[in-house]
Amino acid sequence: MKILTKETAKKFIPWFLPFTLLLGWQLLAWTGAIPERILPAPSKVVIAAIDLFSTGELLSNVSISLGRALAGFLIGGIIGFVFGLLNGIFRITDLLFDTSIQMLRNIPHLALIPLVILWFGIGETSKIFLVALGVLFPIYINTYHGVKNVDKGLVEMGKVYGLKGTSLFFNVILPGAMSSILVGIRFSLGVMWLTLIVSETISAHSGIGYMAMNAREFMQMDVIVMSILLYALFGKLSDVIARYFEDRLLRWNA
Amino acid sequence: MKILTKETAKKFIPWFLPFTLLLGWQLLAWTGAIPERILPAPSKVVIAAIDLFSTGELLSNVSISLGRALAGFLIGGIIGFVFGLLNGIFRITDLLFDTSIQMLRNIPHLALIPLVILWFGIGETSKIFLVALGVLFPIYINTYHGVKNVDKGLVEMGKVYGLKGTSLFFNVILPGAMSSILVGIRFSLGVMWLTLIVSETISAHSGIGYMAMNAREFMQMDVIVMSILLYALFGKLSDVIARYFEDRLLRWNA
Amino acid sequence: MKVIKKDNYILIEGLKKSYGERQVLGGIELNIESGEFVAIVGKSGCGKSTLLRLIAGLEPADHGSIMVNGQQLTGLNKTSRIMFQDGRLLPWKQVIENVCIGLPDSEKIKAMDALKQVGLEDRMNDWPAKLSGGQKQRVALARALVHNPSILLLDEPLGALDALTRIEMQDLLESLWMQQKFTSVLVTHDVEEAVSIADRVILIEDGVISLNQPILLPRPRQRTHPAFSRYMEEILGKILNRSSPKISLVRELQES
Amino acid sequence: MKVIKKDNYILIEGLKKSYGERQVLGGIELNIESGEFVAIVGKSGCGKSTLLRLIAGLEPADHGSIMVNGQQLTGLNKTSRIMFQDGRLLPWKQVIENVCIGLPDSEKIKAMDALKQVGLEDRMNDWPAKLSGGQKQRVALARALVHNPSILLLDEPLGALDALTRIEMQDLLESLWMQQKFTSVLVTHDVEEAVSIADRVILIEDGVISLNQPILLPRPRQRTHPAFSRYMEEILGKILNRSSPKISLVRELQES
Amino acid sequence: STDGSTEDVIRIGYQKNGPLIILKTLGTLEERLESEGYKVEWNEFQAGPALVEALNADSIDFGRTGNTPPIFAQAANAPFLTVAAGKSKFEGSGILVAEGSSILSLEDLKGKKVSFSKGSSSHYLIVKALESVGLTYSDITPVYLSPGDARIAFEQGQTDAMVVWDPFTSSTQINMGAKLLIDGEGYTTDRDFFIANKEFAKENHEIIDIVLEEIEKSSDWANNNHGELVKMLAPIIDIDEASIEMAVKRRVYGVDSINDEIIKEQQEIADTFYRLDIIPKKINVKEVMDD
Ligand SMILES: Nc1ncnc2c1ncn2[C@@H]1O[C@H](COP(=O)(O)OP(=O)(O)OP(=O)(O)O)[C@@H](O)[C@H]1O
Ligand SMILES: Nc1ncnc2c1ncn2[C@@H]1O[C@H](COP(=O)(O)OP(=O)(O)OP(=O)(O)O)[C@@H](O)[C@H]1O
Ligand SMILES: [Mg+2]
Ligand SMILES: [Mg+2]
Repeated sequence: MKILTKETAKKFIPWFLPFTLLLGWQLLAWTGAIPERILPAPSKVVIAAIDLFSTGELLSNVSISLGRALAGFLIGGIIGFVFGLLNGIFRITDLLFDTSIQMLRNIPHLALIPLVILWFGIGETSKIFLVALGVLFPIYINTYHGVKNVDKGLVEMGKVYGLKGTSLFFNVILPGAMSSILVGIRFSLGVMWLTLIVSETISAHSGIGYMAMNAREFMQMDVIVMSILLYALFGKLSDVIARYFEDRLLRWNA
Repeated sequence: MKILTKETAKKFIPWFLPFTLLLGWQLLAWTGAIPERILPAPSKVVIAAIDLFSTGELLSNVSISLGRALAGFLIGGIIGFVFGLLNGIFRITDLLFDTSIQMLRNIPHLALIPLVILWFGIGETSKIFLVALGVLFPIYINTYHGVKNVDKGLVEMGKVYGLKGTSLFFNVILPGAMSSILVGIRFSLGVMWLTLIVSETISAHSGIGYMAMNAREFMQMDVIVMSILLYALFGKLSDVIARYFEDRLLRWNA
Repeated sequence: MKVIKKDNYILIEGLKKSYGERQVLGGIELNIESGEFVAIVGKSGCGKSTLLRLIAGLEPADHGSIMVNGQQLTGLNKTSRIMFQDGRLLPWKQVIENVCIGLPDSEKIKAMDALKQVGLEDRMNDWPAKLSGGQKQRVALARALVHNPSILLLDEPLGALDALTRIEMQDLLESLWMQQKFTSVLVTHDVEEAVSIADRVILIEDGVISLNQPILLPRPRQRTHPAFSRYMEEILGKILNRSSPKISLVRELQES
Repeated sequence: MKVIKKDNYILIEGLKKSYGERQVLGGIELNIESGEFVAIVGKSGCGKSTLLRLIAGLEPADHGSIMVNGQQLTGLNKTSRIMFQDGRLLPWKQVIENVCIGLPDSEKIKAMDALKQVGLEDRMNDWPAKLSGGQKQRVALARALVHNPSILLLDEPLGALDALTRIEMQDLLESLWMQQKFTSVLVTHDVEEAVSIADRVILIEDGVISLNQPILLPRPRQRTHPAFSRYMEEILGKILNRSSPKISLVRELQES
Repeated sequence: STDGSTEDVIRIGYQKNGPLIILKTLGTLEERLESEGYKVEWNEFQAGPALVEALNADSIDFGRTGNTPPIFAQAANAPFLTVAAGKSKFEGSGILVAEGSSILSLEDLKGKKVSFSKGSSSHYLIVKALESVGLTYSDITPVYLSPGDARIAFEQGQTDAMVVWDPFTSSTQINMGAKLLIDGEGYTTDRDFFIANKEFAKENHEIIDIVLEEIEKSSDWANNNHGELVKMLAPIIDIDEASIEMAVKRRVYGVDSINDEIIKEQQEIADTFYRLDIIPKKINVKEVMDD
């Protein structure tokens, strides 16, 4: 019984704050303290969501964005991962690339758009490129950090016991860096969605980022707020995914 | 002699790639392969920079942005750090806040602007708020990860030897989490500059983000490219700062 | 230095501890008098470290109780210091700082003394990563000693030390203990060490205490004392006999 | 199992190694014959582990050379396996996987055997974090043995083991070595262990070899053999006499 | 970009809030161009500058913007031509103040916070309006915000006045009860402009003429079917019908070919922006006008 309540508490406590906020907001809206036009009540937002959902618009926006997000995530994630590994392991690639990557990472997507359009046009490529760029760095930096911090003694042990190349990598370096890499993945799963709002300003007519920016343009506060909530949910979702992998891959650390 | 060349090589190799790119670009511009109006030659960009510099415009933009960036960094950094610690150490705050923070982190700044204007108006507060929000999460997530991964055996040892509260924190937990925290700081020093490009679209008259977006609006490619290069340099700068602290604080790990 | 400690007796009753399905301690009954020096021996994995962790209050027991000075132990045992089997030096603190851990500022000078006693005063400013295995162990020992605890729990404190250093450290332990009369529990795999330093040697087998042997030798202990080898034979015999068919070895040892 | 190893002799000449200002090895001269069992003893911090690391090719020497089978050693010594003083189990691999590290798939069955030999077959699926100190050490030992190396370097392999398990493991080592005749270098702080298993005992003092004592006892070694204790006295005497004023202790030990 | 077929494609950039959305929704251009062997690719942009950006990068061939983006494009040497203009639509552009505001005349704007989007037609409008009563640009505190954000700041009382265009004007008037201090009359015509990639315009003159013709036709339809037009636009722009109705009723859709008067209007904007240091060099707008 007690364990049961503890387990349920664990499930519900995290949602306490979001729901309290929602409730407070709804109450404030009802009492009229927040003017409807400016910040619609959660109930209105839900209605807007149902509306968009029933027309299929919401689902198609989300699924289009999801496609872009995943493509970008895969490309950027893999590149970031590979560079993180290389630079973490080899002194020479570290010297060659790290500075460049640290510089590249600091270029705002919004400022890059003119160049991205020049290079990739206004089609899907540019959108995916921007997502990839955004996802690259959290994964890069955490992979790099993870690899650099693998216990030197264990690497030495691995080498002495005849591991090298891929076997050293898969048996020692990767598992040793895994916990840090997962932080990078968690972060970049969020960034993946975030970047869409910038990349979908490039001549898009669908996608969740487009939906949000479009709503902002025409001051559809209910849609803006709905997009924000949707993004928040995706944030939680990326967290759940990352945690799932953590639980699986870091079992030994429990 | 040999050590000298090795040391100098270490200094120069990282700049090899950026300079090769710049050189290639300049050559392409000279041969006319890249039309001026699309991507101005580096020399043109330098001229634009000198121009903006001599009028004092560049300096004032950068210094205004720097003020916003630092204010936001301090606020967001401290909040992220504190929550990262609390949630890393205490089960109950973890349950209470982590989900909310994971959700909050995924809300794009661009979509948030209407709400930010609503809450904080169009003055400096909103700009600093956005920077703080951006900086918060990398620091949060890495502090959290760092604290969670401090060797349990060492914490146990500290407790047995009479450390508790702040002394346990400063002697065991903080140094144990430091390497991960520094990754967060490195990341957020970049984000600090990045966020400005969004926050300085809110009724700004100056600042590097404003300058970049303004140039984009008015299609001044030389200024856009200059801003991009400036951002890149700031990225390198944040890296240098983070590395300095790494060298100082992680000496024991050398 | 303080000389007399107040009562520090430990009463252990029906102590049980399992990890998952595996029962490690299955009903330990043990009284340790204030100021007594008890050594615990037993096969690898028999639960020696676990018992020490329970006495230190680092883990809750499944059943039974531990009373320290008449008080039921709940949570950390604040009167005790434990020296862990795996050293646990803080890698980000230099040797001297590691020894100072948890000391009030006024007593930090003692750290230097302790370091001198374990023969590492010239390494005070080194990082732990630069020490040899035995050096690390001695730093951990110095750290435990400098706290001047009422109850000192030592988990294989000398396991990585050569014969000479080991004897020096045993002497150090014995003399400190004679001066300060703290209650001491020493886990060791070395029966000779146990006999030469403890008032009582306890053998853990199958989760319970199977031998509880007071050592009634005069101090300072002489390894040449005729009773010394009888005690060793007795204890080694119990260890080797019961759980192993290699009688020949036992006989050898008993004969020597 | 393979029985005969090819030549695995080691020639060490004028080996010097410093860490920063501190000279650890100051000119080691040592020849180890193929199939010989050499034990190294010496005070804590005298450079035993360092010498082993140099033989394994984990660190470059400052001066001098190491020849393995007539070949100058540069980089990793591929014919050797070293068991580290600090165990170094991979925390993310279960016990059996840790033993399998670096084994070709075809030989993975041997891992289970090795685990059985160190008495841990029932722990094969545990994470290393759940093992006791001595259990970890035995897993590391199993890992080193299963590789069937031509040169086996052991750095205090039995330091955390109780008397019984220690004797079992010594027997295991000796019998494997007798079967397979690998060249073996054992660092130990236990002189009795050194005498009871090695062909030759080497003492390192002040960075050089100050004693190089062949042990000419028949195998299997009997601790009751009259020469056994003479060897021990000789070596212990050298260790304790030279560097310590505690003559009384030495005398005690010598008399016993 | 072609999709691999031999068919030619015209890539048109449009904004939701503009005349091309009508043409797109009616779908008549596709039918017409199909017979010419052309396909139509519609690309949506949220703002004029972004559309010009894409035109500059040769990602679209044809598009519509307001009256200021072509000025910036020309200042940046973008390879484009202005092929036609829209009708004057100054009634829907103006300066809004809150109901009961103390600002009763242009003179009252002195020292006030006025929001508009930088470099937009509203920017020009406010400069002209200030000049007309002897004030200068520096007499107000400009607050640069895009229309959506500006509206929030305005409703919150963060700004005293807002310069904007339809349907933002009408929506603010209707939903917030804001008042038009002045509209654009006498200050600006606030026309649309149709621009095309220079090379494309030269090589496909007939196609552009067809497009303009179709725009003309759709405009005629729009002018004559306000009811249906409102119904068409409301779900697309997603603003209440009343606001859209107000907006469409006070403008006329259509295409004007470039004439001297239009060139003069544009030159005036360019000169003003040069004077205000918004563009870095003096330009002659005639150079990019296709007449
Ligand atoms: N990486 C290092 N940097 C600096 N000094 C080191 C390093 N490794 C070892 N030393 C020093 O070299 C000396 C020899 O160390 P080593 O580990 O070889 O000793 P050892 O004989 O194995 O001692 P023990 O029996 O305590 O394990 C010690 O004084 C140690 O502090
Ligand atoms: N955290 C844990 N989870 C599961 N099992 C554990 C855990 N800690 C210890 N054990 C098991 O409990 C038993 C007793 O462990 P303990 O460390 O007390 O042994 P020990 O007597 O100290 O042995 P050694 O002499 O080898 O150090 C061992 O079998 C060990 O594997
Ligand atoms: Mg133990
Ligand atoms: Mg050693």
